[in-house]
Amino acid sequence: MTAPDLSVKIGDLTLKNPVMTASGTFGWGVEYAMLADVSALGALVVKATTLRPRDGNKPPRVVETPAGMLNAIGLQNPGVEEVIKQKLPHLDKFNIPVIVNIAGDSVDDYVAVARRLSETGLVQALEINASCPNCEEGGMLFGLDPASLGGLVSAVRAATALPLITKLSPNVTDIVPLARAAVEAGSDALSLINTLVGIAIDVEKRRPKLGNTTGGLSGPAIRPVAVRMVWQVAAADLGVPLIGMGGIMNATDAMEFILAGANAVAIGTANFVTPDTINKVVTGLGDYCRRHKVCRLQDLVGAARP
Amino acid sequence: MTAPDLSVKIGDLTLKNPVMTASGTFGWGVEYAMLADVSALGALVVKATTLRPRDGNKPPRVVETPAGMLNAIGLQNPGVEEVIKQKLPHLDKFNIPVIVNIAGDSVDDYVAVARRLSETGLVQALEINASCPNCEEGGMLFGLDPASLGGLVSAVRAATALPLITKLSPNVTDIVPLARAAVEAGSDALSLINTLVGIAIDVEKRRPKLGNTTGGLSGPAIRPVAVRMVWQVAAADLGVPLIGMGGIMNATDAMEFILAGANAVAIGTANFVTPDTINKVVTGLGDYCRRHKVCRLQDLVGAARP
Amino acid sequence: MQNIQAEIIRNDPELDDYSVLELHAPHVAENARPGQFVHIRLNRLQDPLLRRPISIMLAEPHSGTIRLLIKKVGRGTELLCAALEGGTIDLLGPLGNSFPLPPEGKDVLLVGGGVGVAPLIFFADVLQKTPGLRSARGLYGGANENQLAVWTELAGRCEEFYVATEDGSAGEQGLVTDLLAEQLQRGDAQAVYTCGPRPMMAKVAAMCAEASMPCYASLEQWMGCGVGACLGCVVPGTEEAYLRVCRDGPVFPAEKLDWDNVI
Amino acid sequence: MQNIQAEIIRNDPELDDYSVLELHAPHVAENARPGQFVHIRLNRLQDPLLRRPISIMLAEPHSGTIRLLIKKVGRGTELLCAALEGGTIDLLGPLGNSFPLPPEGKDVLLVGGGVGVAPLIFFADVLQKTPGLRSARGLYGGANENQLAVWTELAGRCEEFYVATEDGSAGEQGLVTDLLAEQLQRGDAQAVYTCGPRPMMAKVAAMCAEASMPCYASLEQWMGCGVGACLGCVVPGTEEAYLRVCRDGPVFPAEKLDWDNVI
Ligand SMILES: Cc1cc2nc3c(=O)[nH]c(=O)nc-3n(C[C@H](O)[C@H](O)[C@H](O)COP(=O)(O)OP(=O)(O)OC[C@H]3O[C@@H](n4cnc5c(N)ncnc54)[C@H](O)[C@@H]3O)c2cc1C
Ligand SMILES: Cc1cc2nc3c(=O)[nH]c(=O)nc-3n(C[C@H](O)[C@H](O)[C@H](O)COP(=O)(O)OP(=O)(O)OC[C@H]3O[C@@H](n4cnc5c(N)ncnc54)[C@H](O)[C@@H]3O)c2cc1C
Ligand SMILES: Cc1cc2nc3c(=O)[nH]c(=O)nc-3n(C[C@H](O)[C@H](O)[C@H](O)COP(=O)(O)O)c2cc1C
Ligand SMILES: Cc1cc2nc3c(=O)[nH]c(=O)nc-3n(C[C@H](O)[C@H](O)[C@H](O)COP(=O)(O)O)c2cc1C
Ligand code: FES
Ligand code: FES
Repeated sequence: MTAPDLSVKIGDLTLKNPVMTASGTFGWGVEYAMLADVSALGALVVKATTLRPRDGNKPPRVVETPAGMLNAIGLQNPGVEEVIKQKLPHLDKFNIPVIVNIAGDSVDDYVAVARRLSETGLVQALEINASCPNCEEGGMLFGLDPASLGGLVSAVRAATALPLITKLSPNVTDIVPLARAAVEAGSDALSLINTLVGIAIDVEKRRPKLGNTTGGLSGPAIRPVAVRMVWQVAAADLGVPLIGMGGIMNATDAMEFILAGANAVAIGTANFVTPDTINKVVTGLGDYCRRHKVCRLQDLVGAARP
Repeated sequence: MTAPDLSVKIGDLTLKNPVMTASGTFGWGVEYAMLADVSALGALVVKATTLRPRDGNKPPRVVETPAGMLNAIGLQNPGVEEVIKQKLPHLDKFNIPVIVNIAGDSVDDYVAVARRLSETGLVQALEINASCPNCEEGGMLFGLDPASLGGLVSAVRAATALPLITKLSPNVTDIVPLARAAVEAGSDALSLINTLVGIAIDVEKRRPKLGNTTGGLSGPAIRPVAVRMVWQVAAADLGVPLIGMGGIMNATDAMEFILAGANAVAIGTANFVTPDTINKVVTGLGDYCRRHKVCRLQDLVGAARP
Repeated sequence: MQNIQAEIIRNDPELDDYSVLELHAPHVAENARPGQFVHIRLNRLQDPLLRRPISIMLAEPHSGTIRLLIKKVGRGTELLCAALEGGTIDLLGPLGNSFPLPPEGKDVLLVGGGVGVAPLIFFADVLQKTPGLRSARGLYGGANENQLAVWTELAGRCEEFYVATEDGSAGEQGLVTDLLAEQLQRGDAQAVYTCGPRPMMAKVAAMCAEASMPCYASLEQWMGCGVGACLGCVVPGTEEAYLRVCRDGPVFPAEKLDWDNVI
Repeated sequence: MQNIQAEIIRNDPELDDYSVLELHAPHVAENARPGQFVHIRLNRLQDPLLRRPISIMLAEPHSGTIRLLIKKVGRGTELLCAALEGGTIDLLGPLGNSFPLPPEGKDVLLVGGGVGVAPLIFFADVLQKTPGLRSARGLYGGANENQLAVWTELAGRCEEFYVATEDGSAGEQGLVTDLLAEQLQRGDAQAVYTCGPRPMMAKVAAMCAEASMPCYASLEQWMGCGVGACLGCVVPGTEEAYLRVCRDGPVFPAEKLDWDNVI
């Protein structure tokens, strides 16, 4: 059997395989260059970038929870200009599409970041982070209400010709209207899910373990919720590719998302546990196709659905 | 030091300690009589009871997930009349308050069940299950919208003089308006959280593992989300006791909820793992008070809050 | 039924994927009946979280020991197969009902497939040891000779013993139900007891119904509590909509199950 | 930096709560510098999920072995202390920066508290073995004699060695910072290297600042990735808002840290 076709299209962009990194969990790729074959990725999704530099939240910023972790990084980043100067120029060595996750406090912020990044030619797609649970203002709110999400996506859409992905928050009663609003406003794809809001308490010190009190829950613990949301959005048949994430530790987990309706997947927390998870997932997806005698992985998208 | 005072009031009902069972995870108590000292509980919360008998969902009904499980029992129960005839009479041997979790497809169903149970004198409080994620109609929907939840609680309130607890769904964008609606409609206490909706997929068979496709995620995996929701509702200061649950495996976990603002706790999935968890939590809460030199556990409620 | 920390006396790997665990668990050894199971916690961590039900393969009240046959099919059974001698295992048991003892009369047929052989070994042992009870004929099937774990344990406890493998690498080439067909034709058995993969048991149940032969099947289902409390482990029934494998079973008279929907 | 499956050669329990693990990890042994750490996966399961950072206590390039000192403080360190000889441990390393080597000149002071002694032992070892470098004076403090794990390992590598315990059960009664005060008064040291509980290090940093003595502190923080990618392990700095313990540290010149907010 010839090598299975793992490729997938996100807007105009063709990825050689559907495996990406989840924003914020793989730095700028370079941190993992000695531990994983970054160039084997379908795309590299890098950390959230904002207009101005951000210090981020006060520590502790991460805490382990059962089969998961809470993080409250708080969008620490050097700001879009430094990102363009210091970070992006190093990424072409991986020879894969680079997707920058963008965040901000206002629509104007997002638009400005999108415009600047688009001008550089160093970025192949943008992912709108409309769902950061760790920022006081902005981000999270956009992600909870279809009208404001639609407004945000439209404005960014007008500011860039790059393929545009909107990343959805799982902290909602019904994710479908948000997904629909993002697509109607011009999103070429949807990423889901971002983290669930959680708190862990140090019972001896009688205070929250995180400096920020709340954090975002990620890792295997949330996988059933993430698969369910992919399933729901896939059922709405919005006509755009879905990028599934949330607790993917291996190719089997990735297949859960694909069979539920995701066209692509992203690896987040797993990078911390097994730094070459990305490579194992790419290989494992190919093996799955071979074992199941499927030529194109995309033919399996949603195959667990009735 | 004298024995710490673990008691807590739920409406007019005084519990000797704040440890209950989570509905649906401890059967009718009798199933665990050989494995745990049921009479050491603050209260026994039994399985959801509906007006008419229910067969429940088709199997498989449970599946393990990382640090958690999905269930889709589907409210299987013999109906309120059989419950009154066959089940409740056996429970007085435990000599502890019995709280029945009630569910239905319509407000009238809930009202009828509440009225029948109240007449028997065998029940010390009712818990409205407005959040069952495993029933096609009814239950879940009430739990997602403040107005319909308020309507449901008011109607049940009018039908019973028993202390009334409303159990909230975590599958919402903001749990506080729901909590407020339940309290304004006459709820004497709030239980939170019920399970998160999730899906697990068998990638070899390419179909959902549960017969019902979706199930409710419980166990340690969801604890950070549950603690966060208790924290949020406690912050709203609604003036009623909160019963916290979601992944409590031991006294330390229970203290997380209490320090976050819960007055009482319920043990669910842990019963399956360690059948005498209820006893270990009661003992452990006493030990914690002694170690921290606190006379009344209720003085620690919300102590992790700023 | 108790929650016990049982010492692991021996862990004997068997064939490729199996292990036989011998545990010191006097309470279980003294009270267990064939068909019952223990519900095992895999470690002290929270992943894997739930217990795993495992049939009692043999119980020796004198030594206070029980034996379990484990087949590696996932993470939990892998952890069990790797359990260290000298360590302990946290288990609940004995749980569930048991195979009804046959009255005096003709022989009984035990039809096992794969790891389903375990409770049948215990049953054959009891039949052999109980004076006045009729003896058993064992029929054991597997994909190939590497799937016939501990077959001598069954063979040694049966008056007659037959094996079928799909590839013919041991015994007859074919299915265990082919062996059953021959036995049913002999017309000299009083009842069939079966445990194994569901399609096999469904076939056995259908053949027995056809032959008006009483049939008892031991079912598997994913479990929560293991003690009848959570209603998680049900299988569809004919009289009742659903029956709990952990409490109403694991052994059911075949006609009480809705085999078309036992998937 | 590599991801390695290191064989556990020895696991020596120490005192009540400690273990010394000896691992075969040639890549780490050859490349490690004092102050660096390895990031350890605790098992193949998903609970506990995250790796744990552990300082390299000693590295022997010839034998390809490293030693780690583990103190049981929670589930992860408990699993490590119970690790079986002959098994393997999955680790990333060596990670982080290291204690800057002192120039020729006066002696250096090593101020360790509790398990923080580990990287100081490695540092003392390098100082002792590197010709031309000045030797070290070790100051080691703990609550009592049961909290002075592997003190001989430090003592044997220092020219002078002093101990303080809060209850006086070993060495001077008092805090290790009392020992430091005496040493600083002697005025014959060129720099201080410290690792231990934060309040201790904050005090050491303050005393050194007062005495205009260069001070290097090795910090702890809860970690995600361990390789600088997640920004999870930061501590507040004076020049930069936040510094990553895993990449910018774990060793920091004391004046780069905002000690008032290093909680
Ligand atoms: C009464 C009884 C007695 C038993 N006796 C024995 C015995 O004596 N020896 C023995 O080896 N086994 C026995 N079993 C079976 C044993 O319990 C299972 O093999 C074991 O629980 C599997 O656990 P695991 O972690 O190894 O596999 P898992 O990893 O849990 O599962 C293995 C496979 O099953 C799938 N799966 C898991 N949960 C579900 C679900 N809810 N629905 C659909 N698919 C699912 C997984 O995806 C995977 O493909 C018995 C079962 C019962 C009910
Ligand atoms: C660079 C470096 C080097 C180290 N070197 C060593 C060494 O050589 N030897 C050694 O024994 N240890 C060393 N440590 C410390 C070691 O990493 C921790 O003790 C270990 O990670 C604890 O894991 P655990 O699972 O045992 O405890 P856990 O159960 O994870 O935690 C123990 C306690 O800390 C609390 N806690 C956990 N996470 C947080 C958080 N995010 N915020 C606040 N409180 C939290 C828990 O509630 C609990 O009370 C080092 C740490 C660092 C950063
Ligand atoms: C440490 C950390 C930092 C993250 N930072 C970002 C971010 O900057 N932007 C974003 O959209 N998502 C961020 N996320 C969310 C992940 O991209 C991903 O959506 C989530 O973690 C679920 O996937 P996982 O369970 O595989 O980690 C972050 C997650 C973690 C754990
Ligand atoms: C098998 C099972 C059955 C349940 N049945 C009910 C029910 O009938 N009514 C209800 O309100 N909650 C039900 N729940 C939810 C629990 O009461 C509890 O809210 C939830 O499991 C979270 O707690 P835990 O993580 O400790 O299990 C059920 C949970 C499980 C696991
Ligand atoms: S497993 Fe809970 S009822 Fe059978
Ligand atoms: S642990 Fe990820 S940056 Fe330090």
